[in-house]
Amino acid sequence: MKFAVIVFPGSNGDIDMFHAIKDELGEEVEYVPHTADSLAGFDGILLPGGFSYGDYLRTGAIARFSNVMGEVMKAANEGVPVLGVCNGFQILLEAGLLPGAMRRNRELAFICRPTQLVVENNKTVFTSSYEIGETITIPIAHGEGNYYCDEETMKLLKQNNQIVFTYEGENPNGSLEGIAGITNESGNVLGMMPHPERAVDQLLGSADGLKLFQSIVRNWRENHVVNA
Amino acid sequence: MSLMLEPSPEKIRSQRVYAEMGLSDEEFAMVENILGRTPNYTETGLFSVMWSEHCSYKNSKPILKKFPVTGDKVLQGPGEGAGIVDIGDGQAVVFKIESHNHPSAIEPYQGAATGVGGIIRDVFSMGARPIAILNSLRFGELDNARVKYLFKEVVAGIAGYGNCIGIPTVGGEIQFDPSYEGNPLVNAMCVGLINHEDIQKGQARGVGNTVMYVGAKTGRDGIHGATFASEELTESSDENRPAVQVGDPFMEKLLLEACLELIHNDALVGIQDMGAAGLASSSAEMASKAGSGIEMNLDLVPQRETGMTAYEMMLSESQERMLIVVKKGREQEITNLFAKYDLEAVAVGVVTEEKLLKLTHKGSVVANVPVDALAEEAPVYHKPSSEPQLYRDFQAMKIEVPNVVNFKETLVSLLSQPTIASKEWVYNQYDYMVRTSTVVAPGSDAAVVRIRETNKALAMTTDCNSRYLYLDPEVGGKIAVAEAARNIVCSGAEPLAVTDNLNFGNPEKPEIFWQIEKAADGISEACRTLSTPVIGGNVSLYNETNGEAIYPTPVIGMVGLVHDLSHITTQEFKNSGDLIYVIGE
Amino acid sequence: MYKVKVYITLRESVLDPQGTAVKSSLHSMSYETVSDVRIGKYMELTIEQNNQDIDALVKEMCERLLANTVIEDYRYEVEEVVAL
Amino acid sequence: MYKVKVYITLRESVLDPQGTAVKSSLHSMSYETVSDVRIGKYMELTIEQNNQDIDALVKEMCERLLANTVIEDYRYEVEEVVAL
Ligand SMILES: Nc1ncnc2c1ncn2[C@@H]1O[C@H](COP(=O)(O)OP(=O)(O)O)[C@@H](O)[C@H]1O
Repeated sequence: MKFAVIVFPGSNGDIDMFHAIKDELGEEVEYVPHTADSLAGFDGILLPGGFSYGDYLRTGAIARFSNVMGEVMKAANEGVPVLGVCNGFQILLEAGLLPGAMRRNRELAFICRPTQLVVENNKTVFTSSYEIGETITIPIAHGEGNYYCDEETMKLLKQNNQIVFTYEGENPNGSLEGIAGITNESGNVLGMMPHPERAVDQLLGSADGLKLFQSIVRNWRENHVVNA
Repeated sequence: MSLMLEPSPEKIRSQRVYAEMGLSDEEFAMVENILGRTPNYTETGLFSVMWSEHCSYKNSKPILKKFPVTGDKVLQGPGEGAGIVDIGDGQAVVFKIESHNHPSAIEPYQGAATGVGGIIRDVFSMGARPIAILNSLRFGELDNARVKYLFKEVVAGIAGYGNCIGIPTVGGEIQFDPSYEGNPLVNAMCVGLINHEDIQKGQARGVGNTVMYVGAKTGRDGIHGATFASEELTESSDENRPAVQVGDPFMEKLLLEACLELIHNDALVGIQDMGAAGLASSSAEMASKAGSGIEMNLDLVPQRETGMTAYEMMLSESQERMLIVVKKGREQEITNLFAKYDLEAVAVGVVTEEKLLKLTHKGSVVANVPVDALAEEAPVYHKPSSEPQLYRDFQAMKIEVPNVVNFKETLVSLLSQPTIASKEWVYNQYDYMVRTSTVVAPGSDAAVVRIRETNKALAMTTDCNSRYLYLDPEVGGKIAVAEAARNIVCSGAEPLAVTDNLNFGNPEKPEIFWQIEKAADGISEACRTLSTPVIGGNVSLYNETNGEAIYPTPVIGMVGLVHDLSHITTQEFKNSGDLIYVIGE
Repeated sequence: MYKVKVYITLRESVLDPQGTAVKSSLHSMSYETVSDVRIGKYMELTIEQNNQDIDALVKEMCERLLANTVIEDYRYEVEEVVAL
Repeated sequence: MYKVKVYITLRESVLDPQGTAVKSSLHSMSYETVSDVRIGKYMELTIEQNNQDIDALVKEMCERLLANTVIEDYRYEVEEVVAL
């Protein structure tokens, strides 16, 4: 399986994403610049964390107009798995690939620390290797992860099982219903504030994020064997 | 638009305009002697910033001579942007510490942020990839609203810059004491990794080569910042200060990536960060170090504001800018390289044979001065030193062992001192994990950052207990180095080398100068004993408010090499039933 | 030339963490009569004249980039300035 | 009751990285007639009537907390609202 890591000006989680895929997952991966015209040949698309365009104006607001985003939207509509982590999640929201918006953290400060997440839905291509209700340790590092959507949208998120991860215990940033990650309606686009790519090696504290990437690969393989 | 008319050379002399810029009468006479004429306004400005303590180390040079600066593994000692130490396998570690004390006292968020930005540029201008940031902070007691504000904003500024640029802030230290109330200390250290063949120098070699300006545009911010850093803070500091510089970490991230691509291009001859005294110091130093001159046309300098004068452009300290020298004829290639990162790279001058800094603006020559006079040949002073009475009093005191009755109470009251208490509130605001190599995060002794594709890691720490130095600067200096070394060793690493930041009061006071001398003696002896040479550092003097000096605070930054990841040890108790030993005297 | 002022505010139904924090700081500084604080953005744009429909233009820029209409409202004022 | 609007802008010589980034984004979206963008803050305060000198009060709050006068300028408008 071949992954694309999209690099926006100001991305800084791109390297971490790249190494997680290459070194820990052992799959193919390439950096793709924000100016790229095509994502042909990639089976999974990763929007990394960081501060695209310095987070100026609003997080993700400027990156969402990058040239490559047209291709990301196209791929998302074709069912290619798209994962946005942290700033990647913020970009997906601004692009309208996921519903809702991000506000500044409740305490207004940047927070970097490990958090406990509950796997609320394991029937997605991203989470099928986890148990439902499983608690996993994945770090967060953000200043704006306070997820918001209107009541109507929240109802739909719940109805369609789009809430994938919630924070266990104290909600670190004030997000509605403790939301840490959501998918789109068809389930192939996941946005999450915590960083699974920072939790792939026990040396750095946790390897609980690895299963997320393994899920993507396993689902892709199954599909491809069936279709072949 | 600045409508102020610049005073003529005659007026500069007769009305002692140079004095407002920080030059003494003797120094001004020296300048006239060097030039064989009275300098014009721009030239007076150039000399005043270049001869400020901040740029010239005119008061501290004799002190810095005390430090051991060589060793088998030292690839670059003091003198360039940052020092470099070999770590084997063709790789080396690059690091340096720097202060941004006065800017942080005025505008704590931006002062701290631009301090971080500056030290990162020092490291990547050597050709290294920055891999970690540390800091060392001093504030007054937290029961004061202004101090709380400074503390909160400084931490936010460090976080804001480091998090955005994507370099983990992995460690540091904080001390609270009334002596820092009006003059907080903000020291930032950056550690980078480099392959030996990529090491760059800030030199303008090769007559006819092109001088290029890269990065952010120049504005009127920070004019005379270096001079400001070389004076005490007074009540009136508020009025005559320049427009505060605002950091743009996003711009610096682009600049960082572009420069790390640039070092692999053989058109590059030399590269230097525009830090203190901006264009003035980078051009004069690059020429002086190479034994050449530079001629620049200031009309070509990218400008953010209209109507800027030569004086303003040369003295501006706008952030996120670099000066580079490239082989003649290769300019377009370099412009294209930077354009890929949405950055400007503009040819502004040439390297000349004659060792002069010659500036033209709007068709006329606005400055023509010898580069060595600006850079290497700045005056050096041996200030008088005298042992203070206070020290004799301390020495005469009997050692008193406190009689602790209730150990629990004493322990709890110690642990609730802000200086000793957990700093989690601080480091949870720093992205200490980005780049996924931080093996030991803040909260233990030294931080440990692994080196990918090897089985090695780097341990790093900043330390200084200034109370010890206040009591006895020489012993306190030794203790600071020893503490840093212990932190490194406790993490499983072998200490390699030291960078230091000498934060002291006004060196013109003999008692303060004595503190600096003694502290340097102590640091030097400890560094010799531990074989950890000083490969670079920074000096911040005049840390006084209304005549009161801070405690002597020579912050030690130390880096060590973990030879094998399995050697890494952390601070916390591991299992119940494990035995506890006390080692040492 | 136009000088355009754009005001961006959080929608009423959206909780404003920054406003809440500023309000409680003001209270602790004993400005207790302050009963509400909402924090938004204020932008000044300079736009060259070019036969465009300036209203339509500003509106489009607001909708597409300057505001996130999921959580924000915007309004603007256009002023024509005669260049000197 | 008063409705107070506070406008906070960066001082003239102070760099506005945010405005610069927004301007170049607008350009790349082909709004090329936008020649300058400066970004500041806009605040709406609701203040209860209390015999205070409202002007002096707002000014003090701006100086002490709402604006950072080292790098920012501020101005404000006060409107008296009759509570319903
Ligand atoms: N300003 C700071 N920035 C980052 N980390 C810090 C800072 N201050 C303290 N720390 C971290 O907190 C931990 C404890 O610091 P400190 O209380 O100074 O203990 P120590 O006695 O080990 O120096 C260390 O890991 C240190 O790196």
